[in-house]
Amino acid sequence: MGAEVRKTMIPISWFLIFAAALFSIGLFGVLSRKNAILILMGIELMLNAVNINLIAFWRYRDSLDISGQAFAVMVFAVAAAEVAVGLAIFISVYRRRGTISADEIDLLKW
Amino acid sequence: MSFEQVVFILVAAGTLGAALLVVTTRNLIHAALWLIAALFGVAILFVFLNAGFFGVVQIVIYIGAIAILMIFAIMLTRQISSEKSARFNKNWLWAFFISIIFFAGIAYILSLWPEFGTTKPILSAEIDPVKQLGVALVSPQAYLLAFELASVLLLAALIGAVIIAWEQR
Amino acid sequence: MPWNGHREITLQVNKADGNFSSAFCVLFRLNALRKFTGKKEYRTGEVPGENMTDPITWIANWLETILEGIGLPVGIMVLILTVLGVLIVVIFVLAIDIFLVWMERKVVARFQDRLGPNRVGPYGLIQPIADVIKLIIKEDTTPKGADVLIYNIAPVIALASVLIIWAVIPFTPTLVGAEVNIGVLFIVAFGGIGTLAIIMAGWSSNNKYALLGAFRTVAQVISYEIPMVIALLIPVIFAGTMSIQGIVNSQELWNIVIAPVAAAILLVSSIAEIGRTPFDLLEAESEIVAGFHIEYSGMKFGLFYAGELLHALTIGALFSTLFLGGWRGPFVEQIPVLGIFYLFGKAFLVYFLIMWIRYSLPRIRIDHMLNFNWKFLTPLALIALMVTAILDKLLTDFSNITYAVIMLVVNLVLIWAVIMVLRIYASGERKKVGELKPTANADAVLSTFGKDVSSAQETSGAST
Amino acid sequence: MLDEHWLYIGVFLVLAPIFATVPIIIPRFIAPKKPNPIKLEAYECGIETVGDTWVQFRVQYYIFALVFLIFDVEIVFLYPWAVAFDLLPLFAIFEGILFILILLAGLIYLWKRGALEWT
Repeated sequence: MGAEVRKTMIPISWFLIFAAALFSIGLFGVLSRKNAILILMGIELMLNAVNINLIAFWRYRDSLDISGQAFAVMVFAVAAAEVAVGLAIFISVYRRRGTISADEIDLLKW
Repeated sequence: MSFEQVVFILVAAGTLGAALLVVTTRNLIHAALWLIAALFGVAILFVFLNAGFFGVVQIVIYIGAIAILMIFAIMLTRQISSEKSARFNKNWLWAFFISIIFFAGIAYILSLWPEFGTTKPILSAEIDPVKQLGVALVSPQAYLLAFELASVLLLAALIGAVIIAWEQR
Repeated sequence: MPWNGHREITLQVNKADGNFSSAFCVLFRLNALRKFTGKKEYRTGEVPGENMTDPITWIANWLETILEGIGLPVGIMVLILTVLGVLIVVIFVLAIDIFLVWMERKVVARFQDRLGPNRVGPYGLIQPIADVIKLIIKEDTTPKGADVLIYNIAPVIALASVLIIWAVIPFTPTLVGAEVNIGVLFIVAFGGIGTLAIIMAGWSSNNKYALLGAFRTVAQVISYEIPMVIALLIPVIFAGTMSIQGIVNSQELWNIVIAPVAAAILLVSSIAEIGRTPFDLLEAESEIVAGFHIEYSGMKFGLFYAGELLHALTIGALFSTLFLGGWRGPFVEQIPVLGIFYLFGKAFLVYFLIMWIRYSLPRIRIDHMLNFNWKFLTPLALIALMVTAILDKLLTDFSNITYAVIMLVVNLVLIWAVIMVLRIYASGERKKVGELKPTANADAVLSTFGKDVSSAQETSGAST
Repeated sequence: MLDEHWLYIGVFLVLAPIFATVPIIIPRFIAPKKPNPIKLEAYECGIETVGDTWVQFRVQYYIFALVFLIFDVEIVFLYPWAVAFDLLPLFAIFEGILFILILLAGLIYLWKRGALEWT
């Protein structure tokens, strides 16, 4: 405070560890759940962890280099596209097979 | 411990708790609502990173649109509660260990990084990241191609998803 | 402007916008803030609130000196003042909210040639307070099979999401809630959270009507959010910032003059967003018995109701901030406190307009509502956005008056073109309907009827 | 890092739900509580509830939510462009216009295909 330059109190490590934990939780969800929509939710958590990392690196490395933010924007676009198409596929599969359990959707096995 | 750090820890713990509930709860609607809570926590963390724009975009896109789409899909597939079936598939123990190992691995690698504990001076009020982002997104030297490609990607997703989900009457 | 790489431009941006965010002091946090963040302190005479022309800032300064006298650390002092400021805004808004009930009932009564509440207190002014007491002592039921936690949280979120919007609305030149550089999107974001409350209420009630109402609501609200978000882009283009105070500052000339099309789109989509007639399919008392809050009683219902009324006023405040100049008005530079009156005057004017529409028009059908949005409002908003963007860039070198006149003329041409297209469409529709319509001639009616019956028999015969 | 404006919003975020909760808490103590099975039935116009609450919804709801999601994402992308508007040269404006036109093309495709029809 005052004459000295105020530093942020939170080191980058906190954000990175948080993002890693969020990513791991999402990974667990993707690998362990049966319902396809829940798997998609896990993927969303993982994408969010990635976004936290991108923004954190933008903030802590070079605030004038906007690349981190630009990539985060692209992640948003990809997440939206992925959810839209993914859920559409699940609804279509449900209509035909009456289930969206990932164990039972095995059309592409052969 | 400063005020900021306390708030950060509360928000981060809440977010991780909500995320854990997303991947463990049986009721699909509850999972969706916990997902919303986790996404809101992430939005607050974006604000901590001086990226207020991403904080609100997170709420607008993820909570306002993606979560609602998911709730609609849950209603349409009529599997609100999976109480009859098992919560996890048979590989869940493997999944658990993989996740733990993955987290430990990342944490270890990160701890080797010399800049791990860096803190930065507060962002000067004269920098407006949204303006910078706007310039970068349409400047040919930067991200113009990605910007227009994102638009085409979303268009393709729109058309594809509508064709897949649509039932002909 | 030279165009050599985005980085140089970014640096120029930062220089040009030096006074971008530090120009205005924040509600209740004047000098303390500046000490806290190390910014330049105000010199005497610079602060508009040195005398009684700006009592709130004056009170803030006074409180600050007292707290400083006690010897509190700056951080805690800022926190206390912030909490105080928030409390004042929230209580103020909620108090207005209670009297909105009175206003709404009084106005609807006049529209329907009645008197409205006039027994409790002068002109029935105490009526809403009696209503609140009644709601509080009413039994609160939770239906069987409801998801209790979500059922109870939903009304809280419904009201809170509307209240939070008031955090970013500037009241006077000096009395700014929070001047964040994403104010416009902030409003959209918390509007979206309001939608979520409706889904939660509808789902957790375990009632078919509630769920159906919630689904209709969401289909409507999210559809109309698209033209709203597009229309909100236009003031952002004019102001070059998403900060709401920045947008008000940029309105030397009210935005409604240079962008009437965007203003109309915003008003219509906002009315749909809050679900008022003619877009009240989500409640539709006569069809799905009040929709998503059918199972709610007592104060929980009261919160939904309060949230809805407050949302209407919030839309009024928002519309006046973005298009009617917000706190701008005569003498507001000298006496900042006047801004509050200007803002609320305009907000109530828009609110009255919304009520007028509500009590004059019938409800529209869901397919018409969606068609109106996707096939009319959204394309129109996109066209208006493109026209405004190109014109705004082409006219940068012109004087302000020429700019405004050209913008207005182009908007009027756009409105004229839209009306023409609608007329052609309507005459086409009328022809379609006219061919089928039976004439007054009794024989013709009978023959049409008979033909219908015979054709119906034919089809049924064919199907069996 | 938490600047004062965001602090204000944060306090709002905490206080607004509290203010909304108080009116729900008070009736817990003063309102009567006499539940009976009929009072707790779901209210469906006096007729007893038949079947599950999860009636089958039309897929059209999903289609509209889908169109909304894609449009929302695209328009949110335009906000930084609008904020930086004064700094952009004319051709950058046309890049934004191109973006909007792609969006419009999607809308027209859906329109022609009939995906925006309710019935």
